[in-house]
Parts: sequence; structure tokens; C-alpha cells
Amino acid sequence: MFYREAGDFKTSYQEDNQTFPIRFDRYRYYAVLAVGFLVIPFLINDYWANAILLPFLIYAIAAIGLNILTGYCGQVSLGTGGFMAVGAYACYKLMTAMPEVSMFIHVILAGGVTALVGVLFGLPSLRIKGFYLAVATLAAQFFLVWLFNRVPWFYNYSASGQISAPERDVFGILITGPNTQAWATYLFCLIFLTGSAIIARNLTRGKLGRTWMAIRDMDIAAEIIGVNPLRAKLSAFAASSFFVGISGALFFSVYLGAVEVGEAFGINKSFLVLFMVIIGGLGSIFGSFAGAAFLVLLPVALKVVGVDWLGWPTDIVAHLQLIIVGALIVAFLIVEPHGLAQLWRVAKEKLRLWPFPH
Amino acid sequence: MLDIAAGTETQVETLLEVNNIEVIYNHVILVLKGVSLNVPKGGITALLGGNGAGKTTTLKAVSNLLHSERGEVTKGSIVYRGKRVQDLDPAELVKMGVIQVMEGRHCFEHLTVEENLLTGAYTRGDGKAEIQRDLDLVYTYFPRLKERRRSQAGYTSGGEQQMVAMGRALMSRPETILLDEPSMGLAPQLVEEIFGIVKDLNEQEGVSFLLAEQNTNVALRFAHYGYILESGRVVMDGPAADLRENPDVKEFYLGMSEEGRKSFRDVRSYRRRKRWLS
Amino acid sequence: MPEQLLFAIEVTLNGLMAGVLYALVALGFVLIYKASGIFNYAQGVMALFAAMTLVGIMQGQVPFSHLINAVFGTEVHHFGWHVPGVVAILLTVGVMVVLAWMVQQFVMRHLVNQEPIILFMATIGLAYFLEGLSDLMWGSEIKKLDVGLPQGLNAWIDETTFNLFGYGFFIDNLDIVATIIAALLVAALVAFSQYTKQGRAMRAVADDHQAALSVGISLNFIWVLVWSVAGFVALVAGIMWGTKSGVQFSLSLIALKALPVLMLGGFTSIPGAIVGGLIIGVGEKLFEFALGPALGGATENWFAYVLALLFLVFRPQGLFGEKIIERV
Amino acid sequence: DLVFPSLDYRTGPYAANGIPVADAYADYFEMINARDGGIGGVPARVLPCETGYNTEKGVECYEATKSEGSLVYQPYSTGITYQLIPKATADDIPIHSMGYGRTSAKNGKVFSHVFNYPANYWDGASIAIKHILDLNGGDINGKKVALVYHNSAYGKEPIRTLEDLAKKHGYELTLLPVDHPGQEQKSQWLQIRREKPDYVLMWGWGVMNQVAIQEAANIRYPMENFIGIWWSGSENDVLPVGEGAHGYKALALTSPGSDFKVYEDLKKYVYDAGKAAGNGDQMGTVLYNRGLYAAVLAAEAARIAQEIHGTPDITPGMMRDGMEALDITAERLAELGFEGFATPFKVSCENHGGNGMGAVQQWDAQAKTWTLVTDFIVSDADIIDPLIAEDSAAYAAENSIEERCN
Amino acid sequence: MLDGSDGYVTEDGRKIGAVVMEMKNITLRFGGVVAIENISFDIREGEIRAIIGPNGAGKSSMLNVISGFYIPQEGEVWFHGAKRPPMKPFEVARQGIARTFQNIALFEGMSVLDNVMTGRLTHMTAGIPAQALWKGRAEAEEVANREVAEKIIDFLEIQHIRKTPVARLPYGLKKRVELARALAAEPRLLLLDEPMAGMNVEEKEDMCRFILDVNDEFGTTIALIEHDMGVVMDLSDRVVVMDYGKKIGDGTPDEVRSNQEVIDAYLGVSHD
Ligand SMILES: Nc1ncnc2c1ncn2[C@@H]1O[C@H](COP(=O)(O)OP(=O)(O)OP(=O)(O)O)[C@@H](O)[C@H]1O
Ligand SMILES: Nc1ncnc2c1ncn2[C@@H]1O[C@H](COP(=O)(O)OP(=O)(O)OP(=O)(O)O)[C@@H](O)[C@H]1O
Ligand SMILES: [Mg+2]
Ligand SMILES: [Mg+2]
Repeated sequence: MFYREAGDFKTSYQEDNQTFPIRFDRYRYYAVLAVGFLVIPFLINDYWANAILLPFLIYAIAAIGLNILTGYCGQVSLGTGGFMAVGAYACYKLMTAMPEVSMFIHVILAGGVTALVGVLFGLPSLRIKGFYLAVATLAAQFFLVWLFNRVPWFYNYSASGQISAPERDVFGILITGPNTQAWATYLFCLIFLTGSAIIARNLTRGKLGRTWMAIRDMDIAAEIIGVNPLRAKLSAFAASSFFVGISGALFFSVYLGAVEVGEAFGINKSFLVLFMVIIGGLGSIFGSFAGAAFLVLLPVALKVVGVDWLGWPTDIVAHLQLIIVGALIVAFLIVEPHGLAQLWRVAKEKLRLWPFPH
Repeated sequence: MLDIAAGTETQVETLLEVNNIEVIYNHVILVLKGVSLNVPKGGITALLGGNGAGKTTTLKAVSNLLHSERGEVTKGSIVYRGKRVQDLDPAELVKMGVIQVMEGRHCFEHLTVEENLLTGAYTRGDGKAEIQRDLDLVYTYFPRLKERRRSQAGYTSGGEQQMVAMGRALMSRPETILLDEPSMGLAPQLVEEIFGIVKDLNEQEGVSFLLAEQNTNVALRFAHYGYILESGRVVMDGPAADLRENPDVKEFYLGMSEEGRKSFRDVRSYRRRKRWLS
Repeated sequence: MPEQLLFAIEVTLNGLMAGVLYALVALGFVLIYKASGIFNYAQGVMALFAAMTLVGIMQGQVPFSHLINAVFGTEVHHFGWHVPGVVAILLTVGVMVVLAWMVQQFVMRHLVNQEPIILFMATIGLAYFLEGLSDLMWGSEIKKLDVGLPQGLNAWIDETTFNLFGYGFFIDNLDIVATIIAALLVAALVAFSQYTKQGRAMRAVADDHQAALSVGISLNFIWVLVWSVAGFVALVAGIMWGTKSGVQFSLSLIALKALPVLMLGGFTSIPGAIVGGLIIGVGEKLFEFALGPALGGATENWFAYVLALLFLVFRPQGLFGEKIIERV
Repeated sequence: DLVFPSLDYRTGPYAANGIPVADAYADYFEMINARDGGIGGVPARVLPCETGYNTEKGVECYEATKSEGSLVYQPYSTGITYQLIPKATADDIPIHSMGYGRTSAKNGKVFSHVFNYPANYWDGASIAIKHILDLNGGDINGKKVALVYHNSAYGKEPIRTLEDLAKKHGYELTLLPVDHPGQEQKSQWLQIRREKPDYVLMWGWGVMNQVAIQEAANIRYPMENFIGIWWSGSENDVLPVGEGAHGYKALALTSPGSDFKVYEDLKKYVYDAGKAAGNGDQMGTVLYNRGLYAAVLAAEAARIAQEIHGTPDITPGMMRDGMEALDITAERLAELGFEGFATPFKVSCENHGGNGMGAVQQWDAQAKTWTLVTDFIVSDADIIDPLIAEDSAAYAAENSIEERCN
Repeated sequence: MLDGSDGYVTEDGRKIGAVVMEMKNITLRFGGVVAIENISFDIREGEIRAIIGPNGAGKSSMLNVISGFYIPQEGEVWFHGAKRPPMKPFEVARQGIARTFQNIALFEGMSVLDNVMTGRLTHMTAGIPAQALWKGRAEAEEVANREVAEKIIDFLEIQHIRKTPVARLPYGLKKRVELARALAAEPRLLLLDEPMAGMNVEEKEDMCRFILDVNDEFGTTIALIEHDMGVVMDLSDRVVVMDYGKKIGDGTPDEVRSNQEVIDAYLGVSHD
């Protein structure tokens, strides 16, 4: 009734390979894009931009990145925080070394640097598997954080060891620094998110995506039918780190503006992004969005309800928040282990059959 | 329906009764659309049908393993010895004497063959000596297992794993065994042996069997009663001897036609089509 | 003996002792992994929760007093009694068993047969939950834990070694106690998992939930059992670390010190946890001793991981872990 | 009303330290409202926001509270402070980072909206060395000083100063970083046991403090030679160690204890009225007093701002002016009920960092109290001022800031 | 019938060519277990070669040796007249050897179509940038390979489940999808490990038809392991019989069937 695909026929394989083969979905996608690009920038204020939208957009990019590695290629990584730090520090070094270059280029280059580092730390994945690998990626996490903390070159020998983003622009519009406009930073991140999502989608629906999924589902069989596991895994590490690096660069330069590596890119960050990916749905780009939105909004929502509406003491609310987030994560996994994306899929399937139960 | 074991004309008690059950996976996929069947005490009941007919699902519904596959019985009832067992824990069902040998072996990879067998005796409380006796019994059934008793089950061959799974079930001294495709992947000699064991257990120890099989030929040779399942429904049932003589069964499940057995090389020139399908 | 060598020996000895402390935490991980294939991230928080509960009981704190006071406007904080250590430990063990039961009832039961990563995530959810709960229940201030364990320089060793080498070794009494307890614990746990029916069932569950169910192993029982034992191990670790550094939030972070130990020893091996702990302990201390100054120090955090990683490249299942079965 | 946001951390790894500070801030303004009806007749409103010591939550708190007319931010976290410096400057809202944050913010010519009076980390380093000098009759040539520090931006702050001071006074400095969170410090303390430095300084935070003090006790290091920064010198750090902590020293920004007149008012108007924040069990602790001091300085600045601008309803911008014109005299302190609590200082356009004075306090494990064992000591401006000029100049260059106050 | 290296003609008139693969004195041990002991045999162009033997005889291990997954302690593998150097399994696959597995090894997280497309991976070459933008080579290649995959899907009559996740399929269909995946690689040598286990007669006949058609239409050489003697005897041109690592027979179905050693070790009483 509400959701039909009948009568929506495809006459070529190109059409069948589209991201949104169902017309209804396609229109909805265009509508969301239009709202994101044309409506929200006019409504946005500092609070929405800095407290909700920017973190959402940036975490969504990181989640897409991790989803490629964990959701598509099956390599659980707990080094996301470390890789985000690489993106941030690369961006910082580029920004300060080449002030006149556009931020766009810096952010993309930062992604590229992170991809290289990612490949390096991906090398052991050829031998180490499963949770052993997950724990092994913590080596990247701790080592990178230590390195950025330890070597003054990375923070330009500043006395405090922190890095702060100087003012930089794109086509004359300020993107970093204190004097930015909410809409500008928002749009900048949105462009990166949209680009990341499209690229990630393209990568995952074609040859590379299948290579990754084959490795994820059964690596031995994949190798026997002709997948080079080293290349598959390393390309996943590279692609994943690229996006994670971009998100780290944005996280530092556009969102926070100043970071200290241990605090901003500590192990908690790794877990947070992993949560997003799993709650959203492993192996789903949409899931990365959903997971990021959920984990950015939930604490804020709980805080608004607890502190602003109910007027409870902030610490009790904060403890309850932990309890609720924890319980919700477990509840979600129980209801739908494959995440919000799967929940959405099942809902659609039900709608399609509606009003018949099966 | 007849609650009669083939060959004997005496009325026997129904052990397991499945009444018109429906099973749905993942809340949306309807797999069993009303399946009813009876397993008499001391009988071997075969459940036949093509791929995806729902044999495995039926067995899992009985042994309550559906939950862990995100499936549920939405309609109908399953009664064992007069007791509704749908809401029981699988472990309790094993204690009641119902054990399933799962399709696709499912050995404990990291345990040795012998440890695998011993887990089968988990629910038993009758002492080491008894368990040891049964272990020896299993080894006499499957001498190959004795040779490989110290290897990790994960490294044994497909057929050896099948033996482990079977032996493990026997170790629980069951009253009813749900056997899912026991012959799959076994050498012909071994298939005979396994069914021989089934027959032995049935006749000597009075163990009842519910047997899902693709190898109709063998299954109908050993079973007393058979049900044929197609797309989640029982389409035919009757004493095994009758089924064996049924022309449709002969044609589609036994591969015999009027002219006798066809060579597999000839398949390119003909194709069986079920009368009741298209 | 040359001084440098004496120091190196002292550092090694202390590394061994530190390793035992890591191993105590790692043991809890191993138990649960062995029994259900679950990588239980909440193990660290369980240690925190156990230690907090122990202190709370000993001091007669009213649980959730802060919440109660905020909601009802009351002013309750203490029952006004003090419970002796041994009794409090027993009561805490009881609480950990209840916790295990709840975990089984509300979490694990519903996640039978799911992929390992899903179960792993569930334990992270659990960690958040417990973290919030411990603070809400017992307050977030730093608490002193004193169940009467000795602490500080062991004078006897100091004197003896001084007489022998002219340099007294520093060994902490608490570390010695920890070593003894760890040894007992490991012996008991190995015996349990290798030679009992429950131990075997536990390993079966880890391999295949469905098959375990099908042979009549009650997952629920096994899980309550294992989580209780893991809870007990967490309590032991919590007592040791709590005595050392006070009972407070950071106690949950000791999990991070246990992970490389786990990798190195193998996720499935109880003795592996100890051996891994010793290697990591000595390795990181010696590395810091030898190269730390040159690299600017504070290398311990990452060095443990890198060391474990290097080991894994040669033995992907860790030193004593079960071989990862790769077959088609 | 006058809005004072309070970025608390009553949860997370440093909750134990965040609670007393937050309690004090809330209690003081509660008392001002009850006793004086607010500041200049306008009631003060404390707006708590929980950060959990987490930078992102700090940003969220800032954004959520700034539109309510928040007058001054006290982040109590170096990370959040760094975040807010450019943002708040752009939004024309002042920041007060008391004894933490960016040290070179002392230079008001570059940092128009950031204040870090009365003292900063570099002052702290210098004060500690001065104390050691005093103990040694002014000569510490050839002595060994070790610094045990949290391996983060915060912990590394004093290194430059200590190195420069080492050149000046001829002591030998050993650096011993401890990685977060700092539960395992065996290597560091074995090294201390071996090298027997004459003094050990500590820039620690959270659990690292207790473990360090415990380890020092374990190796029987003479506690009176072990001196922590003011973030390593609260009851939380020494109580868990018990007897072993006896004699441990730490720097102090204010006097410890509750022997001040203001406590009478607090008791009367807040505690006894059942309005105490939190559990109401933190009075007189080191960190509670620090929170009180922060609150009184904020309230004073607000009052001065009202005077300068002639309006009781001040904006954050006016508040900034008030802070820049802050003049804390001994008389004023006494008037406010804080006699002997801290030292007088005066803020100016150039100097946002106060007088750079601190004292040394020592822990008595039997009585479970801290007591000041020195007068307030002033830091060595010769060493620190050039460092501040250098760092703030770099910041000004990086962000193309023009110097003010000319 | 075996006459020199030039092949032979089968009863039904197919021409069998030269030796494509030759196993020479292969020995494979796992610790104490000798899975394969000094076995030699060959496979000829265009023939259907069966390997039979009791459970645990080492048949699957032999296929694994051919795929390069197990490396034998002794012996040589000759492929197209040359000794094969040590190779990774994926390199072997790229030489045109595809296979199915005894314990179905499909990619459970993917749809049937995607699984079949993974079989085409060895034929796809687009670079990462092209794929990221979904332009040029990437898209054209995708469509071209999709056509091949669709042909195979049609051929194996699994169109109706094209978009179904394989995890949901019943056993028999999974086996068919696995065959589709192997065929998608357009192999010259196809290894099938018990392709008909767990099927009823009707389905076995379908499977046989596919195997014969593949062999006929594409001239693919096939080596298969099977326990259903009916199938083996009817389908295969030559049969190798293994028993606990040793070769106990090699020849035409009729020869093997009447070999006493084979009857004792494997067939038991004849019953077909
Ligand atoms: N976990 C599951 N989720 C969704 N669908 C399932 C699941 N398991 C089975 N099915 C579907 O249920 C139907 C019946 O499957 P079942 O395994 O019971 O068949 P079967 O008769 O045992 O077949 P086979 O002989 O191939 O084993 C199939 O169409 C299958 O696709
Ligand atoms: N990776 C391995 N490690 C140890 N032993 C192995 C391994 N692979 C196979 N084996 C052993 O080698 C022997 C041959 O195994 P294989 O799987 O080749 O048998 P098979 O002939 O295929 O039997 P089936 O018909 O039962 O599948 C078995 O005894 C098995 O246990
Ligand atoms: Mg089945
Ligand atoms: Mg095999």
C-alpha cells in the first residue's frame, strides 16, 4: 500500500545496479539531499551546528570508514581513534605548512595520509584474525597516540602539545577557526559526507565490495576461488582509513578546532565509532548514518529530558545516561542484531506485504 | 492417520504429536504452513521431501532449536508424551529423552572426538562406568572413531564428523532421536551401517526415530511410516511399504519408472515433472 | 655484580610481579571466552563493580543513596555498621552471582547463536551499564580498600638481597600475595575446565551454541556458572588493584592492560594468561628500563601491544591458544 | 538574572575531583542569593552542565548554555579550555581557567578573553623550585630533581620552565612520564629508588596521583621531599594511601580547611537550609575551597563589571571588562569572609594571570588535614615572562592577532 | 582404452584429450595422520573423472592439494605439461581451476547474484578510482560480467532466487549456487566435492544434467567426489578409488566396480 515495487521494471543491468533501484526510494533520497543542502543551511544556528549536526556528519564519515573495514571486510578494528588522529595531525601539518591551499585539498590529502598509515597497520591482518586482530589494532591506537604526544614536530613544537586549527577558507568562506558561520561548516562537512557515502557505495557494490565481503564471509573459500587476501584486506584498510582520516581531519579542524591527542582520539573514540557501525548495521552505508545519528542524538536527548525537563541533578542524569545507553545497546542487539538498517529493511518488507501479514 | 507401525497390527502409543504447526523465520518468512505428524512409540518415522521442503525446520521446531535461528512456531502445538513441549528449554527436552542429530554435523571443533562423544552424556547421571560402556558401544559401531579419538573434531573428515554427531546423540541414551539427513556425505557402506544401527536401536532398545532423509530409497527401506513434505505442507503419508509402491513416490523419490531405473546419463533427454505441481 | 645488572634483575622481578597482576584480570576474560566464545569487554568494569560493592558493604554504605536522596529528599548515606572483610567478600561473591544470573537472564539468553562480534558489542553495552550502575549505586568518590592485605616493601627480601649483593631488591608484599593467589586460582581453574563435565560442556558451548543445546547442555546454566566464576575472578582482581590504587572509575581501565596478555597467552588458555602476563610484565618493564629514556618514556602502554602483535604474527592463536581451525 | 555556567564533571574518570569543585561553585552562589539577594541586586543563577571531562561534551555544554547569557566559563579541563579559547573570544565571552589551561593566556595583550589568575603551571614549577631552594638555604647546585608527570599536554607543561630553572640553579632534572591512566608505575618508581633524586615533583591527575604516592610510600621515599602540583594535592589523592602518605607536600592556591568566616554564612544560608549541592560532604576540602575561590572571583568580577558599566544586568562582554579590572585586596578578601584564604592580586589589560603566587601545603595522615607549611611564594618572573611572551607571540602570529593594551 | 598421451574416445563418442593435470606421488601428512600416501593419477582434457573412497580416505584432501590449499610433503603437481611451482590458492584459481566445497562454503552475507559475481572476480580488472566513481571501465565491466553471471544463473535455473541472501536457502539450492559460482569463473578444470550430497533423486538428476551440459558445451574438464555410486558409475569416464590415503583402484567404472579390493573397502554389497 505505502511501499510498492511492483510495476517498477528494469530493462538493463545498469538500471538494476542502481543504488536505489526502487523508484520510491530514489525520490526519497533526492528529497533528503535537497533538504540537507537547500533547507537546513538556512535554519541552522550555532547550537545545532556545533552540538549536533557537525558531530553527526563527521561521525557518519568515520562510521562509513569503519563499516567498510568491519562491516564489509569483516576485520574488526579498535584503532579508529588512532587513525582519526592521523587524519587530524596530517591536516594540521598541511594547514600550517601550506596556508594558501584550499581546505578541501587538505582534508582529502589528510585522508590519503591516513590510508597509507592504515595499510601499514593492516599488514598483520593477513595472519591475525578475529578478536586477536581486534586487540592487535589497539597497538595502532596506543602507538599512534603516544607518537603524536611524543614527537613535537607533529604539534609544531607548541608549548602545550595541543594543536589548534588556524583560520582557513574555501573560496574565501571561512571553514575553520572561531569566526566561521554555522552554515558554512555544516555544508563543508555535508559535502564530504555525501561524497564519502557515494564513493563508499560505489566501492561496495562492485568488484572491490564483493572481494571484501567474500573475505568477510569465508576467507579461505575466497582465496580458493581467486581472491588475493592480502590485497583485499589492505585495500579495505586503505579505503577505510581514508574515510576515517577525513573524519579525523574534520573533527579536529572544523568541529573542535583544538585537540589534545590522548583525549580527543583515545580508545573511547574507537569504541564509539564501532558502536555506531554495529548499532547502525554492519555492512550497510545507511546503517552508518543511522548509527551515528543515534549515538550523537541519544545522549543529548537524554540530557534534555533528564536535566532540562525533569530537573534532575546532572550527575544522576549522566549515570542514568550510561545505564540507559548500555541497556539500549543490549536491547537493540537482542531485537535486531543486524542493526537499525536491518530493522528498516524488515519494516519495508512488512510495508510491502501490508495489509497481509506474510 | 494410522498410528500403526508397519508390519504389526497392534495399537501403539503416540509418542510425539505435531499438530498443524506454522513456522515463521525472521518474523516474515513463512516456512511451514500447517504440518501435522505423529511419531509412534517404538517406530521409525521418515520425513521425506525435496530441498527446502521444511524437514529440518520441522525437526528443529520439535527440538526447540528454532529460537536460536530467529524462527518461531506461531500456530499449532507439539506434544510429547502428552505434554506440551513448545516452551521448554532444549536441554529439558533432552532430559525427557528427545535428542536431535543436526543436519550438517555441528561437531564441537575444538574438542577431541572422544570429548565430543562425552558431551553427549552431559545430561546423564548414571555414573562413569555406564558412560564408559556406552562409549565402548559407540566405538564398536564406529571403529574409525576409535582410531581418531584423540584428534580435534574440526580436523576430521566430513564422514567422520557425521559419525561423531551420531555417536554423540547415542551417548545420551535417548528415547527418541530426531535424525536429520544421517546419510549425507557417507560412503554407501557406512550408510547401510548407520541404518543398520538405527534398526538395531529401534528393535532392541525400543528407541523411536523421526528421520528426515533425502535418500528416500534407504529411508523407506528402514522406516515404518513416512510423510512427504513439499513446500511446508504434508502432501502424502502412509506406511512405508505403501509409499514405496506409490507410483509418484517411485518416480520422483526413488528414481524408478515403469521401465526401471534410468541412467543418470540420460537426464539430458528427459525431465521429471511433478504432476501436482505444474 | 655490576650495578646495572642488579637493577635489570630487580626490574625483571618486578615485571614478573606486575605481570601476575595483569594476568589476574586476563583470567576473567579467558574464562568467559572459553565458555562462550565471547570476548567480554565488561570484565574490567566487573572488577570495578566488585571492588566498589565490597567497599560499599564493608563501610555499610546505602546503595543508590544519592539517587534516593535526590528523589525523596532524604538524607541517607550509611547504615552505620562496618562489616568485617571476610564477610563482606562472601556477600560480594553473592552479588556477583546475582549479577551473573541477570546477565544470563537479560542478555545472553537472547543472543544465543549470534555472531561473536554481536556478543562482543553486547558486552560493551553491559560495560556501560555496569559503569553507570556502580557509580549510581556507590558514588563516584575514591574509596580506600583495606581487607588486610600487606603492602609495601618486603623487608626480608630487601635485607637478604642486600647482604648478598650489596643492593636490596624491592619487592612489594602485595605483589607476593597476588602471585600466590593467582597460582592457586589458575590451578583450580585448569582443573575445573579440563577435568570436569561442566568444564567440557563449557568448551562445547564456546564451539557451537546450537549443537550444545541439541545435546542437552543448558546454556543458561553454563553461562550463569561461568559468569559467576568470572565475577569471582573479577573480585579478586578488583581487590588487588583496588588495594593498590584505591577503588574508583579507573579501575575499569585495567582491562586494557589485560588485553595484550590475553593475545599473547591465547584467548582460550588459562595457563596462557599467566605466562602471557609474565612475558608482558617483564617485557614492558625491561623495554622501559632499557629504551624508555631514549624514546622519551611512557612506552609501556603501546609496547605491550606491539610485543603481543609480534608474537601473533608468528603464532596467530597466541602462545597457548587453541589452534584456529582452517578447513574447507 | 546573572548566569554562571558550571561545566561539571561529576562522572567519568575524574569525578572525584570534579564533584567538590562543582559543589562549591553552586553553594557559593546559592549563599550569595540567599544572603545578599544576588550580585548588585540581581540574582545569580548557576547553570550546571555535565561534561564528564570530555571535550566534545564540553563543546555541547558551551553551545547549549552560551545563548542563556552565560557570563564566564570555567571549564576545569585543559582540553575544553583550548577548545573554547578561540570560540569564546569570537563570541565575546570570557573564560577563567584558574590554575590550568593555556599558560601563556596570562598575556592579556594577545588573549583578550582568557584569564588564568591567580597562578599558572609555570608559576607552579617555579614555586616548587623556590621552596626547594628555601629548604636548602638557596643553593641546590648539583641536587637531583625528578619530575613524574602525566604524559599529556598538561603533564608536559612544567618541563620547559624546570629546564630553564635547572640552568639557572644548577640542579639536575630527570623526566619520568607516566601514561594515562597511570595505574602501573613500577618502572618509574624503581628508577627513583635507584637514582635517589633529592626531590620528586609531580604533575599528576586522577588515579595517577594515588598510585604515585602509594609507590613512593612503598619504596620509602621521604615524603617531605615529594611535592605535587595543586592538581595532585587533594584529599582524594592521599586518603586512599593512608599512613604512607604522611608528610606528602603539594602546592596550594588557597589555604585549606574551613576556618574562614565565609563558612559561617555558607552554613547558615546553604547547608542548614538543606540546599547544599551534591552530597554536601565536601566542605573544607582542598578542591572545594578552590571552587569557592573561583566563585568568589567570578562574583567579584561581576560586581565590578556592574560598577564599570553602571548596569546591574551585565553582558558577557561587560563581565570581561570586570574581570580585567579585578582588584582583589586583602581588605576585600576579609570583607568577603576570606581573610587569610589567598593573596591579593590585581588584573590588568596586559596581565591576565594574577600575581603568580602559591603556597606549599603538607598532609598530616593522622589528623587527615592539609596545612600550609610556607607563606605564599611568588614565582620567578625572570624565567617565566620570556616563555609566556614567546608562546603568546607564536599564538598571535598563527592566528594573526593584533596586540591590545597599547 | 587408455592409449598413450593423445586421449581416447568414450563409449558415448566424446573425444577425450591429453593429460591436463597429473598428480605424481603425492604424500600428505597431518602430524601423525597420513591423509594421502604416494598417490599418482592424471586428469585428461574434457573428461569426467571421479574420485571415490570411504570416509576419511583423503579425497577432499586431494582436491585441496590441487587447489593449492594443502601443500603435500612429497610429490609434484603437473598442470598442462609443466611442473607447478609452489602457489597460493588464489594463483591456482587464476590458472582456470574452480571448485565447490564439501561443507558448503558460500558467502552467507551476500545474495545469490553477488555470490555468482564473486566467481567472476578473476575476470575483473577495473582500478580503484574507476570503481569509486562508478564510471568508465568499472561500470562497463560490471555490466559485461553481470551478463555472464546471468547466463549461468539461467543455465542452472536459479533465476527466482537471484536476489535472495544465500543464508536463507535450503541446502540443495546452496549446492547449486556454489556450482554457479564455480562456473562463473569459466574454469578449464572444475573440481566438485560431493555436489550431490543431501539431494533427492530429482535434484540429483538436475545436478547431473548441469554437469554433463557443462562438460559438453564448454568442454570443461571435471573432477568430482561423490558417494552415490549410481551417479559415479553413470557419469564418470574414469574413476580413482582411494582407501585411507592409498590408491586402490583406477580405471573405467566397470573396471572399478568389479575390482575386489574396491568392493571390500568401499562398495560393500553391490546395490544399485
Ligand atoms: N534461518 C532461516 N531464515 C530464513 N529462512 C530459512 C531459515 N532456515 C530455513 N529457511 C527457509 O525455510 C525453508 C525450509 O528449509 P529447511 O531447511 O527446513 O528445508 P529442508 O527440507 O530441511 O531442506 P534440505 O533438504 O535442503 O535440508 C527453506 O525455503 C529455507 O529457505
Ligand atoms: N587440516 C587437517 N589437519 C589434520 N587432519 C586432517 C586435515 N585435513 C584432513 N585431515 C584428515 O585427513 C583424513 C582425510 O580427510 P579428507 O577430508 O580428505 O577425507 P575425505 O576422503 O574427503 O572423506 P569424506 O568422504 O568423509 O569427506 C581424515 O582422517 C582427516 O581427519
Ligand atoms: Mg534440511
Ligand atoms: Mg571429503
